[in-house]
Order: sequence, then C-alpha cells, then structure tokens
Amino acid sequence: MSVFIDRSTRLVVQGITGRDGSFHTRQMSEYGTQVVAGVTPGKGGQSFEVGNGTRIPIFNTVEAAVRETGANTSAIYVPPPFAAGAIMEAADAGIELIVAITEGVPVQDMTRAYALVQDKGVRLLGPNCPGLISPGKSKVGIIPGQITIPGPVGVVSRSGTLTYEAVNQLTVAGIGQTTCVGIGGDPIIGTNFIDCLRAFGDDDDTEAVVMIGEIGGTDEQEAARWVKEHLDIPVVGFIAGQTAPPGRTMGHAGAIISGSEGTAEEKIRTFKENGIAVAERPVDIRDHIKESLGL
Amino acid sequence: MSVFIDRSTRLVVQGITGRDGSFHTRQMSEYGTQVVAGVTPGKGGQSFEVGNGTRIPIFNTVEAAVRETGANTSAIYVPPPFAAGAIMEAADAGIELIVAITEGVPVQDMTRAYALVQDKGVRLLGPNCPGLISPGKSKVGIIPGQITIPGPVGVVSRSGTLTYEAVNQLTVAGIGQTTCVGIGGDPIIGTNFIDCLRAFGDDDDTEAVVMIGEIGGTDEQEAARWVKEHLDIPVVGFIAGQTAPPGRTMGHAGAIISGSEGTAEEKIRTFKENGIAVAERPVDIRDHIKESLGL
Amino acid sequence: MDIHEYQAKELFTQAGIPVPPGEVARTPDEAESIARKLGGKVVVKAQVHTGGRGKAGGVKLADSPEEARAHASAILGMEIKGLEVARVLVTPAVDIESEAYVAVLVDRESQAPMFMVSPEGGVDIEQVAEETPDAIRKQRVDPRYGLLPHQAYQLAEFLYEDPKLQKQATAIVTQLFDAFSRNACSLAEINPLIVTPAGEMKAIDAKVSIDENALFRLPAVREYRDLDAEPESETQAREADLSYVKLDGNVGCCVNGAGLAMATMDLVKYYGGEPANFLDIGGSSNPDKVVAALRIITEDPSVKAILFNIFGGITRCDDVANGIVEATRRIDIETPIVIRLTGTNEEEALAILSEAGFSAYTSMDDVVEKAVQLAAQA
Amino acid sequence: MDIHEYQAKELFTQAGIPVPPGEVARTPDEAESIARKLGGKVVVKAQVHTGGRGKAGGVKLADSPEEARAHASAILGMEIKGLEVARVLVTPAVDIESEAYVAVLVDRESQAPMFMVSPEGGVDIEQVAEETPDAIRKQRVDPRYGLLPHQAYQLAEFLYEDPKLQKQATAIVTQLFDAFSRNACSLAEINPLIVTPAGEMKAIDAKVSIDENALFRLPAVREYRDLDAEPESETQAREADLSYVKLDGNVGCCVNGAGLAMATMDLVKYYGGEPANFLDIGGSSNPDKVVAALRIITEDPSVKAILFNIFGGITRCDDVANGIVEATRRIDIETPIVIRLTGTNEEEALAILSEAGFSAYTSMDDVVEKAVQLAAQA
Repeated sequence: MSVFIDRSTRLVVQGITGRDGSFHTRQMSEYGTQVVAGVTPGKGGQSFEVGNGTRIPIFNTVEAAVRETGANTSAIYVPPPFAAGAIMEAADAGIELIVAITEGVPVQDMTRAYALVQDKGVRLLGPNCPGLISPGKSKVGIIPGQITIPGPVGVVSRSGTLTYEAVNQLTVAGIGQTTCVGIGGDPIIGTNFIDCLRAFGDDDDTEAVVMIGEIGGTDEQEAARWVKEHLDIPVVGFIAGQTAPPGRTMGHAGAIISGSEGTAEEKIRTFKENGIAVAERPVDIRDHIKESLGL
Repeated sequence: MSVFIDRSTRLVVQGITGRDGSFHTRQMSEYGTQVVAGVTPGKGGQSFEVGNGTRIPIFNTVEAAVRETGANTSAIYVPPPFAAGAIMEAADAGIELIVAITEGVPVQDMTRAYALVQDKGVRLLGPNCPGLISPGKSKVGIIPGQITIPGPVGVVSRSGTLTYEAVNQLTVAGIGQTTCVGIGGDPIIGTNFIDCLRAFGDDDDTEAVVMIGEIGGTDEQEAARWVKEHLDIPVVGFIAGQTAPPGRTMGHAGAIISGSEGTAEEKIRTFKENGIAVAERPVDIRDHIKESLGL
Repeated sequence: MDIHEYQAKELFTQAGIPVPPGEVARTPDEAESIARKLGGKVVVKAQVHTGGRGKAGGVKLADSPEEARAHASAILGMEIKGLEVARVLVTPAVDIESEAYVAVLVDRESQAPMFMVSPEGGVDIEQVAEETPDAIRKQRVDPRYGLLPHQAYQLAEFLYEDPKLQKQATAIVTQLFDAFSRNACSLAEINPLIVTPAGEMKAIDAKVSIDENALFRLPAVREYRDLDAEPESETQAREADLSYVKLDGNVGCCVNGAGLAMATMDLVKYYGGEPANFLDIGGSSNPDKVVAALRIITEDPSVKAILFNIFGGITRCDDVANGIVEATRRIDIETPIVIRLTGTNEEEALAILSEAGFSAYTSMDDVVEKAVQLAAQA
Repeated sequence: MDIHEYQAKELFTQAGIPVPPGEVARTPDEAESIARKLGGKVVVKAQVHTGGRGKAGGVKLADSPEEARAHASAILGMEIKGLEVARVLVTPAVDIESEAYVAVLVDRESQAPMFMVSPEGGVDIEQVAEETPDAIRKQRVDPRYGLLPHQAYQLAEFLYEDPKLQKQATAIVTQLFDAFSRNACSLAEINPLIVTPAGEMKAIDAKVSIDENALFRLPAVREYRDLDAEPESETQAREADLSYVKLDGNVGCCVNGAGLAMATMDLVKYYGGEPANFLDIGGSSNPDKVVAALRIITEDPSVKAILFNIFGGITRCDDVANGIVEATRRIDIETPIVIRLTGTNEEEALAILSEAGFSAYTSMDDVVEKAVQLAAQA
C-alpha cells in the first residue's frame, strides 16, 4: 500500500505548457504516473507529447479535463499570481487531491484557497512543495524518482532537497519507502504533518516514519504530541535551522523564528519529549531508521 | 406542540433600546415570551423594563447575552445598515433561531449573512418579516397576540397584515393555530415555505396549513410541488398580487414579477395542480380550512 | 432603482470595462455639438427606464452632426411606454463583428449573485432562454468567495473560442462583477457586448438596477436618481416613505402592509372595479404619512373613490383615523372615502371617525365592494 | 518586506486611520524646517527596520525647531542593531491619556488573519502575552467573510469601556483590516494606539510587513522598498532571485533548497565552524545564478572558505558545475572552494569540475568538515 497516490491516480497537470509544467509532466509520465490531461486556458484542443510519441489532451479548464478524462488528482505548476486560483478551480471541479508545486503564492490568496479546499472536502498538498511519490507506483510533483525505492518507510518533510538527501541515504542503504511526501515550506499549507502521520499510521505497509521539519511555527510540536498519542510505529525526526537567526526568513516563507516561537531547540525538545528519535545530522536519519526497524 | 418556538424559547432582543425594539420587547414579554436579554452596543450594563417592574439586562454583544442568560433565540430590530451584521453576530454567538424583523436590508448584505447562517447551521427567519407566534406559548416578532388562539392550524406567509387578516378570521371563527410564521417579503430570506411546511408536517398538533404567498420568485411553486410529494395534511393557499403589473416592486422588495416568472396566475395554477385548495378572497381561507378540518 | 444607460456606462468605465465615448444631451443643440466633437457617424439613444427603445424609434444612426441634431429633436420629448424622453446619449457608431450578452443579478433561488451569459447578444435574453436555452450559461457566485478566476474564464470560454477574446472577456466579466458588488446592484447587464472587426471588445449598451436599500452608503450613485423619469406621485410617495405604484384604475387604495395592499387591489378587481394604485403606508402609524398618502391619491384625477383598508397590529387604528381627519381638514377632498379599520385601538378610531362624520366598515369585503360601487357611480 | 513607520502610516492614512501629521527628513536642515512647519513640540524618530529604537536613543522629543535639528543630527547616521539610520520622521508630540495595542497578522496555526489587541499598549506585546495573557484578546478572521462588524466591535469593547471610544476603535480596527487586506500585509500593527486627553484616538506608531509574493500587484507599495535599509549583498541576491541571509561566521554556503541550506549551516556548526550566510540558489540550475551567488559570497570579507552543497534533482549538477567554472573565470576568487555534488548529471558535473581543476565530494558530512577545516586554517 501507499499513501495519497497509487496506480489509480489519474493526473491532470495545470500549467502543462509552461517551462516547469512541461518538464515535470514528462518526468512523471516516464516514472509511470498516469498523466491523463493537461490544462492551459486558451490552449484547449491541443495536445502534449509526454514521450515515446504518446500525446495527452490539453483542455481550457479543469472542469473539462475531469469530465473528459476522469482525472482525480491535479498537479499545479502555474505561476504564483494564478496559483491560488488554480487550486480553487481544481477543488471546484471535483479533483480529490491537489498538489501545488508553485512557490511564491501570496499568503492571503492562500488563506482563501485553503478555506475553499476545506469547504469542498478536498486534500491539498502544498503549495511550495515538491509533491509526493509512492515508489514504483506513481509520482506527482518533482521528487526525483531515481532516489526512491519501494519499502517500509514513510517520509514526510517540509523541505525538498533535504528530503532527497535523507531519502537517498535510505535508498542507498537498501531501505525503501511507502510514500515520500513533501508538505511544503509556506506558512499556509493544505496538508500538515499530522495529516501525513495519520495516513502512514493507517497504512499497513508503513513500518516507520521519517519526519523532517524546520524552524518556524508549531506544526512539528503538535505533530510530536499527536505521535505520542496516536501512532504506534517508530518515528525518526530531524529539524533544520538550528543556526538560523530569529526574525529572518530562511528561504521558505514559513521558515522564520518569530519571537520565542518556532526555534529548532524547542522543536527538538518536543520531539524527544514525545518519544521521537532525533537525528543530529541528516546522515543519522538512516541509522535511526535502521535501528528502529531492527536492521 | 408548536413549531420553531415554544415555552423553552429564551429570547435576546438585538436593538432593544430602539423605537421598535423597545415597543415590541414589552409586547413580547407581556404575551409571555421569556425575554431574557437585550443587546445594544455601548449600553451594556444597563437594564430595560419590560413591564410591571421587571427589568432585563442589556449587553454590548450577543456573545455576552448568550453567556450570561442562556438565550437561544434572537429578535433583530436594528436599523437596516446594521441588520446583516446583527444576523451574523447572532449566528456567530450560538443563537439557534434568529428572527430578523428589520425591513430594508441591502440584498447583497443578505447573501453574505445567509451564507454564514448556513455555515453555522442556524435557522434564520426573515428579514423583513413579522416573526412568528405559537399562541399561548411564545411570540417572537410583531404579530399581534390578541388575534391568535391555540388550535390545529399552521399558518405560513410572506406577508404581515394580510396574515393578520387571515389569522383573525380563523380566530373569530374559533379555529386556533399551532404556530403562525411570517417568512418575510424580501428576495433573500432565511426560512422558506418548504422549511415551514416540513416543520408543520413533523408537528403532531398541526392538522391543516394555510400558505399565503404573493407575486415574485418561484418559492410558492416549489413549495406546492413539495406539498404534493411530502405533506399528508390539507393545505389552503392564497396568492396576493393578481392585479400587480410586471416589473414593478409592490412594497416588498421580493414582490416583483420579472419577465414571465412569478405571476399570481402561475402560482395559483401550480397550487391547484398540486392539490392545494386556493382561496379566491382572504375571507375564503377560513371557509376552506373549515371544510378541510370537517368543521 | 433603475439608472440610465449613460449612468450605467459611467459605473462600468470606473470598473475598467471598455465603453465607447459619449455624452448626454438634453437639447438638439447639445446633441449636435457632441456629435461634432465625436466626429464621424454617431448613434442618438433615448435615455428612458424601459426596454424596447429601438422598436419605438428611440435609437437612431446619424451620418452627420446635423442629422444627429434632427434625430435628437425627434427623440427628445417622445413617449416610450408612457415615459417621456428628456435626455439622449450621443455616442460613436461602432462596427460590429459579433454580439454577446453578459449579466449578473441577485438570484433569489440560489440566494446569491448569478451570472448569465450568451453568445447571442443584442436580443431579448428571455427569448433566448425560451427558444435556445443551451445558448445561455449560468454561474452562481458564492458570496463568501466572490467571482473566482476560473469561473470568469469559464464564462468567457462559453462566449468565445479565440483565446485573445477569452482573455478580454474574462477581464470584463470580472470587472462587471466588481461594478455589481461595489454599487450594490440587483442587476448589471451588458447587452450587447460587441467585438469590433479589429478584435476589440466594447459594452455597447448597459443596464443597471441599484438596490434602493443600499443607497445610504452610495452617495454618488444616489445622485443618479432621475426624478423626471418617474411619475411625480411616486417621487412624493418616496419622500414621504410610502410604497406607491401608479396603476390605471379608478379606486384609490390606501392600505397598511404590502401583502394586504395587493390583496385589496385583487379584491377591487374581484368586485368588478380597477385599482388606481398600490399604496402601503407601512407599519408605523404616523398621521403625517396618512396625510401624505391621501394627498397623493387625491391628486390622481382618475381616482373616483378612495378606499382605506387598515388592519391594526403595530399600526394603531386611532392614528390612522386621526390622519384621515387631519388630511380632510388640510386638503379639499371631493372624492368619496370609504374606510375599513380593525384591530389595535379600533374603538377609539371609530369614535374619532364618527365625530368627523365618517362611518367605517370592519369587513374587508364590504368596504371594497362599496368602494367599487362608488367609483362606478362617479 | 518590512516598510518604514512613515510608509506604514501612509497606508493607514489611506485606509482612514487617524495618524498625526508628520514628514520624513534625510538631513538635520529638513528636520528643522518640518518642525517649524508643524509648530510646537515634535518627536524625531529614527526610521529603521528594527524594534528597540527608543532604547537605542533613536526617538527624541524636541521643544523647538532648533532642538529638532540637533536631535536629527544625532540620530541620522547612528547605528541601531547594525542598521544605519538614513531617515527620521518628524511628527508633533501628542499628549497621551491611554495606550493600546492593535495588530492583525497572518496566523499560520489558524490558517487565517488573526487580530491581537491589548489595552496594554506601547510595550512589547510578547512580554504582555507572557506575563498577563488575559490582557490580550485574539480574533480569527474567516477569510471567506473578512472581519465582521461584531468582531470589530468586540475587539474595541475589550480595549475601552467608554462607548465613544468603542465606536472610534471599532472603526479603526475595521480600517486596519482594510489596509491589511488591500496591501497584502503579513503584519499590520498599531502600537500604541493612543487616546488624547480630548478623547481623540491616534495611531502613534505603525509597523507593517508586506508579503513579498504579492508585490507584483502592488506597484505603489513596491516603491516603499528601502535599499539603504538592507545589506547590499541582500539586494544583489534578491535581484539575482537568490534567497540570501547574511550571518556572522566564516564558511560561505551555497546550497540548493532552503531546508538543505539550513541543514548545511547546522552541519557547519556541528563540525565546529560558523556559517557566513544562508544561501539557496533555488530549484532551477541556471549557471548565471551560480555566478551571482559566488560573487555575493566572495564579496563578504569574513568568508574564509566556500562550501557548495548541491543535491541534484531538478537542479542539474552539470549546470551548477558550469556555473562554478564560469564564475571562477569571471571573478578573481582567492578563497578556497569545496564542492559536494550528487544526483542528476553527477558524472558530467564531476568531469567538468575536474577539467577545471576542482575536485568534488559526494558526502555532505565530508565536504562540510573540510570547509570548516579550511576556514579555520585561513
């Protein structure tokens, strides 16, 4: 089993004709994801080659894409000014899982988009996230497929490349993953740590979880407390940003220590208090997982 | 039994210190309604005499009124510019039934207030309505208590004085009412005919229903179809505005024939098609009810 | 409140919607000089609060300023559906490639704003709705979110295939919703929205109704009220805070409550008469309102009998009775008055009336029948 | 993006919030003439993007224009928390009866705007939150509805007992939310909101942060960016579309991805070093970005070793390698560079680097340890 996506995922790519959208559509298709449609307003009726001659239809609207192709999942690569609108369009069209890759979405736009997503009862991942991959089954987003292999570990992270680092080390050590989920580094995101942890807890194949957090907010702390109460598989944690100064945004809009809130120290302490093994260095994640799986 | 209000109704009056609010608060209290609080921002801490020396507390906010007095129902008499806000305040404070008497609420304000009321799962009656009365138990609004008596007939109407006319004739003929509900004459209202008909249908004591509509919209037509499908007690209908010209607002903001929609003819025809006895004159309502009750 | 085409176009222009230039003339001279300023062909359009101007001869194409003058001279002062034309809009003639219909209104069924668009513009949309309902697309707007970008695009996509036109139309739809929201419209309509041969989009005709209840916070829009465009009696009624609609019959009606007022009119008809008006004095029982109401009714020369139908609830019957007595003192009324009063303070009212020489009924049917009879005799 | 107090006050004034008059001076002369124009006592306030101005001597009361000049002369050019003061706001001194705190920010926990108000204004709100949490009232704003009238009133009621003050505060809270929404703020704060002895309410200090991501649609606000108020290296980084934060250490870091960049900094510390900066070259692998990054890092004199840590995913390692080679050609770099590259096109990258005389690591720990060592030796 896997979490959020699998072989039944039917993907529509919003912004398929853009630079990032077209590149990653091909990557996802090559990986084996069922990419069934693309959306670019004004280019409906055209088609897009995903590789080895296969062409998928482009529609003006997600509504048409869903109607014509039965898409149930959307990946969003549209530019930031239009990203919140694209999320709302997907939610309105009956998409069940929306993965918003776009970085730089205005945060007040996101508060409204998030409200709509909740009204519609839809799952949103991101924005400003690398997406997710269920190795060997499906990938939606930009996580490089070659660094993952199927296996028993669930990975959830606010980061992109740091996740690749951790996943790669697991893979090199022969430890595969059920699903790797990048929840994104923005202050307002659709799916948080707890949502993913719950899904991993419900997944029969996930035997341990890696949770990679960073400075800013209290999401990791709440997740840690949730883990203690609800999760009976081992969790290994890592927090980036121990050397980050307060009050400065560290790349991710959400990675900022405000006042005394959101420091790495606080998060690490909360992890430990709630029985989560904390890796000091990225490389230690692998070793903690090995230990917890008895390898 | 009765519908929407009874002896357990605990009323807060929003706009209690205004001209209409103060007058009707005394009327309601005299009738026997449990008026437990008033709200006028800036006058919190004062009190209001409802008659024979009884004083009820005034609060700045509905939140405080609910907290301190356990109010579960609100009557709104605030001026039109503030009425939609008052409705939203009541809904937000946990009031279960909001009765908005105010006439002249901007219709776009109401679309937002109505959305919030729905989000909160609250019942709104009105705006621009006379309220409701469960004879002998409770009255919320402005329906004159002396023209009603307890009995087996439910009355629902878009009008005020026309309802009094009909109810009075029932009362004079010795036929009492379970509850008389004025749903209001605005285009956007919280509770419609079907809501009331359903409640009368669920009420063991209601043996027949009077439904008084007027020109404008399609609410009566939908109600008539609903009656045929779902209601097994007799309904007597009346439609005002057979002589009204199209395109002109007849007093009530909602009483306007737009294009071919909302004419009295159409409504009367739909009533008849769905088994609703139609009274030609107001006085005929009484006779039809007598007949349907076998009196 | 209906506003004129040229006023609606001002609101549209403020929202960024492309509207052809144009100015309003009240005289043929003004029309000529505007036409000269605009240059080329112009259209002279009657500004009245009703549809069907074109068929009535209220819209004319002019090749020259002189012709514009002549058209204005013909149109100014003409009557369209009973309304006298006091202003014309002079605006350049535009070449038209295609016409669409775009409108947003407050929809009572969905309790929210609703867009209606059709690629078949420039015609009666009700007719389109009846004959080719598939040529109309509707979009409910959730009042919590407003018009969402994809909804605007979907409406535009329904109207046009060309991506450039879709883009323009998406903007216009969005701007129209903006104008609708800011100005508390109950209706904002562009019919037709045209495309020129050069691919430019323009709102050629504009129709806007404003929610009267929101005028208190729209001082600029309030100024749009055109007192010439409504019967003077209705202006008076509004100023006295009465709901009044002039009708064609001879029985003047004065009632408290809109529903009862309509039912009274219907009963007049039932007994073979014709109501001269709808008039609701409202819930309060201020005697001054009764005086104002009686003044308005008596100024209508077709009124042959005056009928009061008052159900006292909040309204106190004695207040109404005092108003009637007061009015007959202040105004010289020759028309017969029949009165029905029942409810709150009925006894006191009957005493007041009988002292002033009036008698009163308690049954609605009796009083209406009597009023119809009196009017027929007059 | 932080903006200055005087700019924040401009936005507040546009929203209708009462703000005392005042102007910005960049020289003591200007300060004097503004003080003269305003008349009476004035306050001279340093305009810097940091708190604690008062304690640092950046806010001074002046009895006369001459004194204002003297204060301005002392404040202009002073350093507050490492930032040089280039502008002062000169504004009339106001008598204060009471001080409150009013702010609205985007709250990540409730995924919505959130108000925080306290009758204890003029002080550090975090301290109030810690010591007397009951003195703070919060109000989440549902983004679908905006700030509702009763919510605004409830906040005002928490601040003031006097109905007149409640009314003023309700308006100000509403206006603040308006300014917050229109200008895509992540924070809009009035501290203190004061009441004068005459009962007038005024925003005496103003702090606003704008969401950088929304600047594209706020051309006027974009102009508020004060390049003097940030290190030049950060300006350069922003223009090159790099995320860069200057720190105090000596190991220059160049990483792809914010999380990995932070983890790299942490690892520098773990191995006994200190990072000189946070730098994320982002997901794209444009060699020009690498050149810009290296330029910024090498211009920092405290950098003793440069560390690349690239995990190629979307970023192609060969592009980064090309960028490094290109940069070393264009810029004269004497600082030692150590490189870790792994992932997409790793082989090609290593070939490019080895041809240019660089070697590269594949382990993150190895490269960081080496960089720390090199920096320590320098």
